[in-house]
Amino acid sequence: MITAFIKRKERKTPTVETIYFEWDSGILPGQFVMIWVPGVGEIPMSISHIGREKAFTVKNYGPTSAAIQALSPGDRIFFRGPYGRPFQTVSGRILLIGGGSGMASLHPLINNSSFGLVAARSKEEILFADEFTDENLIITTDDGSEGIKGNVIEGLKKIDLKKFDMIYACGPEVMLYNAYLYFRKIGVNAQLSLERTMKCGIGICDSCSIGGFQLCRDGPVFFMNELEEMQEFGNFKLTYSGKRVKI
Amino acid sequence: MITAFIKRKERKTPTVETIYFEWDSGILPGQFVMIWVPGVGEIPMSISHIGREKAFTVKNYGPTSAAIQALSPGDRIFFRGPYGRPFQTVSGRILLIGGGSGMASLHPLINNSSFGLVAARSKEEILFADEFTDENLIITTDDGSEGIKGNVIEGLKKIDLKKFDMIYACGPEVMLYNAYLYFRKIGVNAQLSLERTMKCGIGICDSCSIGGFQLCRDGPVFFMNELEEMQEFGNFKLTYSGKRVKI
Amino acid sequence: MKDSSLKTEIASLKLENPHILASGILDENGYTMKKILEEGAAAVVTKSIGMDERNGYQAPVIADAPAGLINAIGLANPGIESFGDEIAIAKGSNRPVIGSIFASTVEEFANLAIRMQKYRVDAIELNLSCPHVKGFGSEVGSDPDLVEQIVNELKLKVPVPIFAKLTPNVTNILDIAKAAHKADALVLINTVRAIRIDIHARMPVLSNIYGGLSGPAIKPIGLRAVYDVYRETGFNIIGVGGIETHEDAVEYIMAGARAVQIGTALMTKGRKIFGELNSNLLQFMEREGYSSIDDMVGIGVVK
Amino acid sequence: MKDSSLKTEIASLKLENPHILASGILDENGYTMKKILEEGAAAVVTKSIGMDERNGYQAPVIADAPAGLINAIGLANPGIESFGDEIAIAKGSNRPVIGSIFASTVEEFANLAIRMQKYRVDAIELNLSCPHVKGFGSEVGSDPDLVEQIVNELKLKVPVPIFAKLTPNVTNILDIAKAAHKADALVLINTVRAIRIDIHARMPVLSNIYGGLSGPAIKPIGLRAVYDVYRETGFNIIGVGGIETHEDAVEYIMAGARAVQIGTALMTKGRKIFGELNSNLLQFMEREGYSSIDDMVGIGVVK
Ligand SMILES: Cc1cc2nc3c(=O)[nH]c(=O)nc-3n(C[C@H](O)[C@H](O)[C@H](O)COP(=O)(O)OP(=O)(O)OC[C@H]3O[C@@H](n4cnc5c(N)ncnc54)[C@H](O)[C@@H]3O)c2cc1C
Ligand SMILES: Cc1cc2nc3c(=O)[nH]c(=O)nc-3n(C[C@H](O)[C@H](O)[C@H](O)COP(=O)(O)OP(=O)(O)OC[C@H]3O[C@@H](n4cnc5c(N)ncnc54)[C@H](O)[C@@H]3O)c2cc1C
Ligand SMILES: Cc1cc2nc3c(=O)[nH]c(=O)nc-3n(C[C@H](O)[C@H](O)[C@H](O)COP(=O)(O)O)c2cc1C
Ligand SMILES: Cc1cc2nc3c(=O)[nH]c(=O)nc-3n(C[C@H](O)[C@H](O)[C@H](O)COP(=O)(O)O)c2cc1C
Ligand code: FES
Ligand code: FES
Repeated sequence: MITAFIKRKERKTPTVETIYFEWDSGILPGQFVMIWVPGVGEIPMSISHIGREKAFTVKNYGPTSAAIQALSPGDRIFFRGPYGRPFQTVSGRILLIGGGSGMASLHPLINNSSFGLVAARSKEEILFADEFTDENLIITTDDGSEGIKGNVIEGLKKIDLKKFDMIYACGPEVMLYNAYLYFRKIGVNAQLSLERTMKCGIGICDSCSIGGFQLCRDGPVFFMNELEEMQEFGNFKLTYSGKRVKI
Repeated sequence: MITAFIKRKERKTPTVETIYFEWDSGILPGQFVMIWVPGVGEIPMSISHIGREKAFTVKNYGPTSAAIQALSPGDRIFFRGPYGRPFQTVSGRILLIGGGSGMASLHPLINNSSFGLVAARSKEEILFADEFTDENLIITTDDGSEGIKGNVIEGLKKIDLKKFDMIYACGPEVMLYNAYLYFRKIGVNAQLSLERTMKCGIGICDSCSIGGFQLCRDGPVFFMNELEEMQEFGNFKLTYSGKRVKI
Repeated sequence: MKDSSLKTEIASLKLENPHILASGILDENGYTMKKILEEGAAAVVTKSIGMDERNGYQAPVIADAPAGLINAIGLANPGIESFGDEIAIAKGSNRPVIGSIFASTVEEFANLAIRMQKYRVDAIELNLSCPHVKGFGSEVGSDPDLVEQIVNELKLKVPVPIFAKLTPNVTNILDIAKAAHKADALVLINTVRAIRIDIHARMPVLSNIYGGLSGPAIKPIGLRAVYDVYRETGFNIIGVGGIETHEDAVEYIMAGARAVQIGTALMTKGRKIFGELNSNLLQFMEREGYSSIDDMVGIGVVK
Repeated sequence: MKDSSLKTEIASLKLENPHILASGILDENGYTMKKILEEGAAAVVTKSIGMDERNGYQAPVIADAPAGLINAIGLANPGIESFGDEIAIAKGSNRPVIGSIFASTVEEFANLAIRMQKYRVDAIELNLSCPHVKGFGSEVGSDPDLVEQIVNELKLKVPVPIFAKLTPNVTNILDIAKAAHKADALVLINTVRAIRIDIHARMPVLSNIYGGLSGPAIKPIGLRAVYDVYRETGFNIIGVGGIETHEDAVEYIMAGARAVQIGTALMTKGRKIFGELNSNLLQFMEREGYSSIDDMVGIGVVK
């Protein structure tokens, strides 16, 4: 288990915080760690800031993420990693599509010229939109409280996808699956970072698997052609017990 | 356990054979391996030839060394190592003093200008003397069948030890102890390679210890000043059971 | 050099090679099992399945260990009712699927076995050895009488081969092996009871405190169990514990195993390990002059 | 940062630091023991000594293992008669020497203890746990009644502290620990029964076939034993098994050990390990705010 101390925290939305810490490790965009809150639980978390100063950006979903947000500067954090196959970076114009806390894993890819499509439930939950220039940003909210009302697809329709050298997306599987179908229709390449239940993070427990691939190890980032052969993508997943359910 | 195949064998004396094998490992003069003959035993053995082709030179003492000599070209040998602190090499004139099979560990140090004092029980048991030039060689035999009759000290008296930049010696402890006392009297530096019962070869079983040092790890090569503080050198040793006996 | 074959047999179960995926590792999802069979595993053992759905323990469920891993997944499983789909998907590969089951009573074991058989598994493995769940596994598996009753009952009730997986966490594994003598094969060994404490968190890492140690660290312990049981009984044995290379597999085979299972090495080597083991083992056999696995079984045992 | 002390106590035995040399490693020759005490070990435990001289097994007596070592030295020892000299030499260091003894009967244990005491050892450690010699060690140590008799008899016969060293090769170490409750401390654990086969020689490496696994590989197993026994009994415990760094030592201490022993790490780190452990442990304690070893004992145990 690696330990580090929290340096500072930044509240990003009513439910999301960025937590900074010092960790001397070479992380690539899209990689994650398993964060342990002793006595509470252990969950996967993308490294949202990969420079000399590292950070993760955590949304308060349930017990473990709440316990992480309850920590203060100076407190110790525990984690293992980095894990996972990172995003493949390209030179040229890139489009980043993030749904909810999915923006966290895309954050290291943001640069001067990157274009952002940021989706959120409502205005308050918009994450990292301020890091894009106004002309390079589209926002969608479910309730229409900011930007386009509707889901990510409504935003995608406003963009000429062909002008990008690579598209990166991260968010809930339903969103990603619909985006995937749209990309396929348009005929563009993309890298999608998925989420599944994770227990081990190192490719042995099978809880994160999708169509025979282990998301924690073969992913979390997958290319379009890989997603093509994953029978379960957007379709089925296993619960914490291993029970097969419809997504 | 490392394995290799015997390439060829050379009979050196009625009791001594050199056994060649291929082993891709950087060995330094004075280092040894633990050779295992499955079903028979495991014993320490110096690497007498440390070039691309490796060899050890083994005297038939008892069951395990006999079993090694019984092997044929093409047979597999088993060993672990290399172990031990090697001889420290110097530029300049060197004197090599070998008693019996002790010449085996000195063999890698022999060069064009090295001087040899080769001691043996009798003429037949003289080892590696032919690798020194005639003017750089003194032989002593216990029975006088060749060279000077007497032990190593008789030979040493014929040599101006001060003209050497380093003296290296290997042989039975009684011989080494007497040589050590003589070197001390004359006031010359030397490196002595000792022998003790060895079981582990890696510094944990204590069977090879001498004055608190583990011969297999701190030695087998020791300098004069190190021998000085070893209360047991030339004096006491422990048997295979660990019983203290006079040497 | 001669032509060698990797084929082996355990009771009536014919295997293309001796390398089987161990229970609990990448075998909860049918698609994963199918992929691993396609990668070259001769068979897969499913995750241990019980009567009812269980979430198992809260993460952390794994902790690192020198040359190994400690796990306390806690027998998470969807329950036998829901597991048929996964077996059906895995069987799409046309290679054997071995159903692992756990229970605390003879009746439940029988019930599970009958249902596994209906799912058309090729053999049933009894988990008598999970070291970290109260009332199951090694608590059952350290009682020779209970082991004997379970095995005997299952041999009466189901026609497919029955494998009994034993725990090393006992004073004398031979007593348990003998109690299971009616099994078609013994699977040796499950994990070794273990703990990991985080000295900064000042508490055990696993939410369950205790876990089972696996990986290379336990290879010498597994070999000892296989060697002992083979020498004394000559039973069919499947060796498991710390196998990462073909040399490890050969060591188990020479100690008496007719096949081996691989678990934790999936972490260090990934799914491609099965292909590597197959080709390296074949090369080894050809170089050393073994024409079949059978030629090697137990030859390292000193009588 | 505050001033921390490495001092610890086991029963009446006062130690400068918690790091003790384990039995059987570099402790047959008095000069070696003296040197190790001078390097910083708080105490040494001697090689296990029996009534009569024993050569032990023919080499090979060690075999490699992942993150560990398998040994079958075979209780080689000069016999109690000849061992006084070594203890006298070791005691020249003015640090405690703990005499380890092995025997197969209560009478022999008592006899050996009385003679050890005459050699002025500071405590006596009972080897109830060597896993590879028939009739001794773990054959004795897995019988709770015999363990109880031996410990009780020795507590009557000798005034120096009695430490009972237990084997992990049992179904339930707690039963044995409870049987040894009159001991001043329990030493947990001895090596784990193991085998190594050489696949080219096609036979076991150790001349005795079986040996005991030690080193980092068994650390999680030793920790489990310490944790269990401490939680259930609160006894004085000396932890041993796979300790190489001060973090390992702290892990054992937080699991309930008041001191630790170091064996196989002498192979990987050499004699200087004791100095390193002392300075690294002190730094750790100061950084983390522990003023004494006592502050850390058992704090990793979840009640
Ligand atoms: C690769 C990856 C990267 C991620 N990156 C981020 C990120 O950067 N930011 C972010 O906010 N989120 C991220 N997530 C999502 C995040 O991991 C989840 O939101 C998190 O697991 C929520 O945990 P929780 O305890 O807060 O809430 P809950 O989901 O309520 O609880 C989850 C906890 O309970 C356990 N659990 C779940 N179901 C059960 C059950 N049935 N029985 C017992 N235990 C159960 C889980 O293992 C976990 O410990 C990422 C996920 C993945 C896979
Ligand atoms: C560093 C080093 C380098 C060496 N290099 C060479 C070399 O290059 N050439 C060479 O010829 N010799 C060398 N030797 C010496 C060689 O190792 C011994 O001659 C060898 O041990 C003899 O073994 P043996 O079995 O042939 O004979 P024996 O001495 O009769 O038998 C020794 C065997 O029996 C065991 N044994 C000994 N006493 C007992 C006992 N009481 N009970 C049970 N078992 C016992 C020993 O462990 C060993 O296995 C070296 C020794 C050392 C320490
Ligand atoms: C994460 C994990 C989960 C396991 N789950 C099970 C299980 O459900 N049933 C079982 O019989 N064994 C289970 N085991 C034990 C393995 O099948 C195997 O016996 C053990 O890990 C030793 O093999 P290895 O060293 O190759 O992993 C599990 C092991 C691991 C590491
Ligand atoms: C070479 C060797 C010899 C040993 N001899 C003894 C012994 O004589 N008596 C004993 O009680 N334990 C003996 N042990 C066990 C150690 O004292 C210790 O319990 C075990 O090795 C675990 O600790 P470690 O991992 O630090 O080595 C021996 C261990 C080794 C490696
Ligand atoms: S989280 Fe266990 S396999 Fe991915
Ligand atoms: S041979 Fe064991 S310590 Fe040197």
